[in-house]
Amino acid sequence: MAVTVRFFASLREQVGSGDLLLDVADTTTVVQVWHQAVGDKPLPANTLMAVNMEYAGEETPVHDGDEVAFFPPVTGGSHGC
Amino acid sequence: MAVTVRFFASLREQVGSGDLLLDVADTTTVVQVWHQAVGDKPLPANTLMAVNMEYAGEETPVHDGDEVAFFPPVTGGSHGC
Amino acid sequence: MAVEVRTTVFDPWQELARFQGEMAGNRGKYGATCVFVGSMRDFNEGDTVRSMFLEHYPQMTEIHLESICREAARRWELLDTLIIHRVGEIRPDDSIVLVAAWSAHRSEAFGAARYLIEELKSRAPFWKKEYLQEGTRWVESNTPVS
Amino acid sequence: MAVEVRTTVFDPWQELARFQGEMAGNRGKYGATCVFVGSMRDFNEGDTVRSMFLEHYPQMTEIHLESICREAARRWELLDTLIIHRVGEIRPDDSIVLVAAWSAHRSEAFGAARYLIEELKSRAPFWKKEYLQEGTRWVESNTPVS
Repeated sequence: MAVTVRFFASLREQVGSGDLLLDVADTTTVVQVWHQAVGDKPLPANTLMAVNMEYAGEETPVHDGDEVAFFPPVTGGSHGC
Repeated sequence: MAVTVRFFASLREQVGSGDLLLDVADTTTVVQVWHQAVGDKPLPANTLMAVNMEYAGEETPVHDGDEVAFFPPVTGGSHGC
Repeated sequence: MAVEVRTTVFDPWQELARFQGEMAGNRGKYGATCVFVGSMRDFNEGDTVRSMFLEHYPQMTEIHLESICREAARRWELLDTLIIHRVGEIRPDDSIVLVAAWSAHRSEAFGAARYLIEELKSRAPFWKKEYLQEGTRWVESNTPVS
Repeated sequence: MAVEVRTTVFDPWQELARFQGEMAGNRGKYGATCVFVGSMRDFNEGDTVRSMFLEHYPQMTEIHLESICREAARRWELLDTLIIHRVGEIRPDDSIVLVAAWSAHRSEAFGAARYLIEELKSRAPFWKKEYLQEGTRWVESNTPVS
């Protein structure tokens, strides 16, 4: 089955890739998508994950057509605010 | 000595007077000013008092030229706010 | 730091734009602005309120509001504060009070703005008289601090 | 309830005037408005910041901000909420984020506005890259909730 994988911010720069389309096995979890996308590199501590734009965990199952995203801790608002 | 006495809001309506100038004895307190201004009527519960625009108590001493004010609890801002 | 008592309608957002436009020295410094605006509702305690008269104690009002601002600046790390309060005849939907606090940090701005409005409501010499469908009444008690 | 992501400079006070002007049904009802504006400081962690790039996750941002607003409306008695957040290139003194809550009561408006900004900062998918005098850096950690 096919999933879209997206990386944002510093994680995109570390991984060296923005969006990619992956063909994965039928029973796949978020962390398995990570490894299939970037290889042996472990998932950095504090990485946030989303499936179809909802926060997810490493073990969240992934389905055909899903969008799986990996990104660092968020920093919205202003510095002081 | 002379003091100015001021009443505000519902208290002014109850007392039936806004500002008045009183001649009082040399050692006079806020509550004595009240009685000299309005007679036997007791100071209503919750009445706020100020001497020269600073909050004061019943026993605060009053000096020549002072402005003594009596008013009900304050209600600034909007209702809900 | 500014404290203003107004006898006519004011637009809180225009006032903020104006005041902030004059804060030249703090541009790029504040990061966090917290504003509270209290406006007139057209009902109170189950009754329709047509209009309201807001009496105050001229001069004591300004003295007291300035002391509230100074106390806020002692308790929180602030770059500036603004209080505007209407007096006189007020109609539903009019802005009655504006308090604003500028800081480098949001917790300071929120804390100070909340403090300014709570202190203003509990201690500043303002009194409201409501004009109802039938007759008038003084607003005797204030909303509790909560 | 509105959530807006902006790619160009916005004036928070004009936005509030516009949004409130369109809240016709709630005129005379709200009594209490609490607003928080976060703007760009020209320094951070001891360094002068020339400009900043705010990246976000398009669509997820809006979905997430809307869910924060719905949650606020469940927790507090609100008449309306507004969130505007800048993305893209941002310069010192620009407004970055505006949150606002309208209620009949001040404690509800303050509570909701504080909740909106805290949730936004801790969970909404935005990331900041700073352009310093020398080089760039991602802002890695957020200010703690306090």
